[in-house]
Amino acid sequence: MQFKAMILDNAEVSPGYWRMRMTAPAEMLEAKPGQFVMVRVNPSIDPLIRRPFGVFDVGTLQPAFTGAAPQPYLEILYRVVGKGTGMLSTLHANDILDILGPLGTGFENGPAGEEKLIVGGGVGLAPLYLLAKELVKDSPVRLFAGGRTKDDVLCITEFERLGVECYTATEDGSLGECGLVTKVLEQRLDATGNKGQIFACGPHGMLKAVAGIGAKRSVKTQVSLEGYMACGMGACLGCVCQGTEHSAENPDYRCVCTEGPVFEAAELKWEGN
Amino acid sequence: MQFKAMILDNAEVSPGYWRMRMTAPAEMLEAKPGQFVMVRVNPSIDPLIRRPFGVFDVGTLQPAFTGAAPQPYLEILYRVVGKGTGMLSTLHANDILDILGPLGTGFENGPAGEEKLIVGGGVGLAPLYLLAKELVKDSPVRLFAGGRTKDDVLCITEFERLGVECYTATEDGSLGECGLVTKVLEQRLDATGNKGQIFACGPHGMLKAVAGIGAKRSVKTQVSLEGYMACGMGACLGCVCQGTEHSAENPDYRCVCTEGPVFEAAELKWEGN
Amino acid sequence: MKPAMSVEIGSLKLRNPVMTASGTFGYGEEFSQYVDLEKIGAFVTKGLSLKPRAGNPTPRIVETPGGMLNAIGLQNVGIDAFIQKKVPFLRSVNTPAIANFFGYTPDEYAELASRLDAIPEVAALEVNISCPNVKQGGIVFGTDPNCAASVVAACRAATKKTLIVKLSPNVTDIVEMAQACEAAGADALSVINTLTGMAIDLERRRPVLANITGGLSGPAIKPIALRMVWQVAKAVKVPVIGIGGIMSATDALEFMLAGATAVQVGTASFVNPAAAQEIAEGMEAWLAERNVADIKSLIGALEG
Amino acid sequence: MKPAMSVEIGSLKLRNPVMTASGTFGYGEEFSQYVDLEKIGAFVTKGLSLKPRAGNPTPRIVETPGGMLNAIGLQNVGIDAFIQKKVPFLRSVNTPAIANFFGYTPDEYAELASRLDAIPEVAALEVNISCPNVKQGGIVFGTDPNCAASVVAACRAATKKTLIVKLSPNVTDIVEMAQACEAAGADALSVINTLTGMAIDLERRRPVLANITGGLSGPAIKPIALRMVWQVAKAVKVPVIGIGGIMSATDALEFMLAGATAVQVGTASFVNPAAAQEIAEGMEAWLAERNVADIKSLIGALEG
Ligand SMILES: Cc1cc2nc3c(=O)[nH]c(=O)nc-3n(C[C@H](O)[C@H](O)[C@H](O)COP(=O)(O)OP(=O)(O)OC[C@H]3O[C@@H](n4cnc5c(N)ncnc54)[C@H](O)[C@@H]3O)c2cc1C
Ligand SMILES: Cc1cc2nc3c(=O)[nH]c(=O)nc-3n(C[C@H](O)[C@H](O)[C@H](O)COP(=O)(O)OP(=O)(O)OC[C@H]3O[C@@H](n4cnc5c(N)ncnc54)[C@H](O)[C@@H]3O)c2cc1C
Ligand SMILES: Cc1cc2nc3c(=O)[nH]c(=O)nc-3n(C[C@H](O)[C@H](O)[C@H](O)COP(=O)(O)O)c2cc1C
Ligand SMILES: Cc1cc2nc3c(=O)[nH]c(=O)nc-3n(C[C@H](O)[C@H](O)[C@H](O)COP(=O)(O)O)c2cc1C
Ligand code: FES
Ligand code: FES
Repeated sequence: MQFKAMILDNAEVSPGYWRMRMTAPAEMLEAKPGQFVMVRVNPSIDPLIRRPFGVFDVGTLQPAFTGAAPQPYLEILYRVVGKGTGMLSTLHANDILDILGPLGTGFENGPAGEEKLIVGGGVGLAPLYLLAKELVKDSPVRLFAGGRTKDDVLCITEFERLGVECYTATEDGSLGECGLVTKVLEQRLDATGNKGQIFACGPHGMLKAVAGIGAKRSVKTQVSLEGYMACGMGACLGCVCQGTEHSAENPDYRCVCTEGPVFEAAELKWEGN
Repeated sequence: MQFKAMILDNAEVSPGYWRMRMTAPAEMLEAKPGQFVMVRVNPSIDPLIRRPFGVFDVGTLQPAFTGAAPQPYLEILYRVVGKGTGMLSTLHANDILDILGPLGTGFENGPAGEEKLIVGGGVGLAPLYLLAKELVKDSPVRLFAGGRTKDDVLCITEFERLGVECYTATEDGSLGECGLVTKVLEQRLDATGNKGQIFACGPHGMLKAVAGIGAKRSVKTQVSLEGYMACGMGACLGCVCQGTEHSAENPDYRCVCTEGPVFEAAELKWEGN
Repeated sequence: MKPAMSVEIGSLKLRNPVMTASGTFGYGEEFSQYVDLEKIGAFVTKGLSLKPRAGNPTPRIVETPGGMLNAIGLQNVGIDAFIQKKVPFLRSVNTPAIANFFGYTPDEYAELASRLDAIPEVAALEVNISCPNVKQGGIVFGTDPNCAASVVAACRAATKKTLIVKLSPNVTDIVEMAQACEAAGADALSVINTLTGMAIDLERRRPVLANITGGLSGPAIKPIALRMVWQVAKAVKVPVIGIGGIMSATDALEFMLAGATAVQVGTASFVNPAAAQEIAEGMEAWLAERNVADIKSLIGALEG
Repeated sequence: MKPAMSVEIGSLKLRNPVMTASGTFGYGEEFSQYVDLEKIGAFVTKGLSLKPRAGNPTPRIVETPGGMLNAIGLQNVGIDAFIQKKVPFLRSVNTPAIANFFGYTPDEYAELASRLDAIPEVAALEVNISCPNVKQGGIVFGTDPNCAASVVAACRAATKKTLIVKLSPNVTDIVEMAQACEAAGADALSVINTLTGMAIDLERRRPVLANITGGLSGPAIKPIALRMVWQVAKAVKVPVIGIGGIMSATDALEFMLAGATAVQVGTASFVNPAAAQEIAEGMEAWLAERNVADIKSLIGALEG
């Protein structure tokens, strides 16, 4: 779906991290956790290519006391890293964006009742909030959120409000455990005897470590990957990653934008990607 | 001079025409009527090249009742014709622009007491307001303002407030005389026996007609030209126009940006330009 | 009055001059949610080879000022999977599909041309000659007139369908290339493919693309493409298809004035998946507003 | 620690690698109000010919996506007026001035080279070979290796000063051109001049530029320039000067990684007249932050 969204709110939630709420058609409410949108930052040619962002949240505004109709909305959580995200952060309420989405294949929820371990690094938390919202409906959910410093650990209160038990770790020890979040994840898996399944999103190094933990402990692990995307719909073949069986002779490239961004970690080749 | 200007106000004064006030260094107050500024519309590469605009007005804000320091300002009057001017019209107070100027050679005032005939077509009025402000100090000033319709005849009230006697003409007769403003100019010259001198800015066809009137009646005529400019400082040689003596063998190109934009009409070749 | 929008490329009749460019529109199906495929003139499928090809490692794409570089490395499913998995969709759409293809020897080119000739759903063939000739030590077919002519002649002998040759802009003299391809039997020329470029990641001190260099496309290249279309259209009799940085109806019409009979929209489909359709509609509206009865009257109508 | 910023081009020592490009910085004086000329490595003056030249009719300039086309037509004051009117300013500035020049026959090139050789204020010569050879029916010197070599050899014989040859990007094989110029005696190569492009005014059905085609410059061409610098720097021993779309210190450093010993800033000076100085300062700051002791260590330091 392609639509024009009107920005409702755009605020810095932690230094360098912004949360933007915008209007969306009602179809957007069907977005699956892990799906993403491609945002055209402005109508000029700079930046030219759309920028992909996970769906952080969707919902419907119920205007109180006014006769106005309910307004479905979409939220993204983004980190300012370059030109496009920099420009996004200068936009105001009432500005208009052109959006494609929801795109891609999201997370599979897994069986009800089973423990769900969500692992997020930095802005990798973005697509995990909508996931947690889904999972808490029928399962106990634990969040393992990591970052370099406390400024990189986002929206924990929101997760807690869902009833998610939150664990945090920072590399500089400014919040939660000092070190990598994967350590905290392993402690939990040790404690439960490798129960449940893992859902992860974050920097590539973290995903690789999580994939390794999942493989070693035979815990089903889904990861949400990034890739440099031009189209978001399987046409440009820019975003591909390598499946387990990939070799030069037997190519097994997967489109991150359509087959992913969420993959079973076990399907992917972790050296090449 | 290169400086950052903060927009103070940006308002549509007639359909398609905008007036923008912005902060400026005190040196800007020395701008001569007819000089211009080069505006970088935004820091992106779209648009890439600066856009030239005449200095419409300069002045100093005297904040009332506050302790704030007086703030020199610059005003431009612009018509939305394409990408750059379109983007300018979307800017708000507090947005920042990068400005070069004042640039170029402005009008020569001419002797005190002599009648000054100012001729402006459409947005060509822009650099003539500051000129009128100067000229009214020691001379009787008449303005001949033309446009296609009444929407193209701008800021007449402002000129009247200076004490300028204003004549208007529109091609569709929606304001003032029906027809070309040059007709009204000629009527005045007939009436005075070709007294005074002419200052003109507007579309090329109008300037050519005015130059012809000045030449035929031996009335000194200064015109402010446009040219497609990249640098505004005599370096790119993009903006040139042809002097009277120009020929392929004896090139006589003049830089509109440094030798102009104001030229004596008699110095220029009117067929080639 | 509704302007006449149809144009002909060889024996192919298009309802309007707007096609989508190879490699930027998948096999058509990917965009069917965003574009009414029956509102565009034709679509060109991703470049095909005899065997499936893995393509290059990632990163394969990077944005550059006003454009993008791609080094996909011609990843594609190969002709067999194309027939099995992609052709059925082509059958379902009432718009000509043009198959873009490439090889590493003239024989490979000819074999592909003859296999594509046999597929009724393929309306025309577009030969991509911007590939290295493995027999001649890697010289790119599309940069040497003799080399290019040999490929075109081989394909010509293998197909009766409209044969479009897509020229590389990375040459000193595009007119010489165009004339060599015309003489060798091309029914039309697509001008241009991407310009070779490079991007560097300063902090990592590495090329951004795993392949080091890639092909530059997008609005940045439009002035170069327009110049080449103008040069080629003046020098050949066959129709020229204008490609390069077309983002709007205005851009497309400019290419037609420069001499193009049709255009292809590439990178623009990434920026706006509905671009091709919107451009076709915009062109029609432009003509209608100006009472131009037939778009053909614009072809090469640039005044000097 | 202040990083060492100086580099050498032939016998010319520059305080830093940032020069301004010919045709975009006048004769230096025009920009002296905006740039501290003594903060940049060198400046290159507008292309000179033996006689003054009128240049092309207007319009001569048009903006394109991420770039601009110019068809100034090499308007310049000619060598005599240059000596009389422009050289005195060069004397007053403690920064090397490089004279860019062109001719229509190898003899004209040689005559200019010898006249410029005699001017002490001219620190080095930059030959623009992107001009048509009137003797050989208009073929552009810079697109034929033999033609280019003959020009370079003629200039080499006429000057002992550092001789820089500025290459045209409008060629199939820039390496072949670079090697021909190196063999003919060039001390350094400037890569690249503008790419030939065109813009059309749809409503008027005319080319925008009076000259029809013009030279494309600005950020749009950066990926092509970077690729060519990288190719040339690997293939020659003389220093390469990187040019094309450099807008920032990051851009300039990327060109150095690709193999450039110095860079030239062109179109950026129109967008921001202080660009060259800000780029030089930005490069130094970048090195200082990363504790890189000598900028020379970046030259060609791209990792594979
Ligand atoms: C499926 C998907 C979902 C994503 N979700 C989020 C999200 O929810 N929140 C968020 O903050 N970020 C998310 N990202 C990353 C985000 O798309 C990039 O940070 C953004 O595109 C950078 O744009 P820029 O113009 O600011 O950076 P640029 O100036 O273009 O580049 C700055 C840096 O970002 C990298 N980058 C640029 N574009 C991409 C891209 N398309 N993919 C990966 N890296 C890129 C560049 O390589 C460079 O190192 C997601 C990426 C993908 C592929
Ligand atoms: C010395 C000078 C003073 C000027 N003063 C004013 C003024 O006070 N108010 C005002 O509204 N306009 C003024 N102009 C014209 C103004 O610069 C152009 O209208 C503006 O640059 C158009 O920018 P754009 O991006 O909106 O248009 P574009 O999208 O770039 O082009 C739209 C149209 O405008 C024309 N145009 C674009 N740039 C220029 C240019 N540099 N010079 C002339 N035509 C151009 C194009 O050829 C095209 O037809 C002045 C021009 C000059 C040279
Ligand atoms: C991601 C990508 C993949 C491409 N793949 C092909 C291809 O397989 N075959 C081909 O002939 N051209 C290919 N091209 C070139 C385009 O068809 C087109 O010629 C070029 O992009 C210029 O047009 P544009 O500026 O509108 O994108 C590709 C371009 C892009 C951006
Ligand atoms: C207006 C203009 C005039 C130019 N004149 C000359 C010239 O006289 N001689 C020359 O060798 N190059 C000339 N050039 C080319 C530039 O020196 C430079 O090679 C080119 O613009 C690419 O760099 P850029 O992208 O940084 O502008 C000119 C460029 C422009 C934009
Ligand atoms: S982003 Fe284009 S194929 Fe995935
Ligand atoms: S605008 Fe560059 S010389 Fe006048």
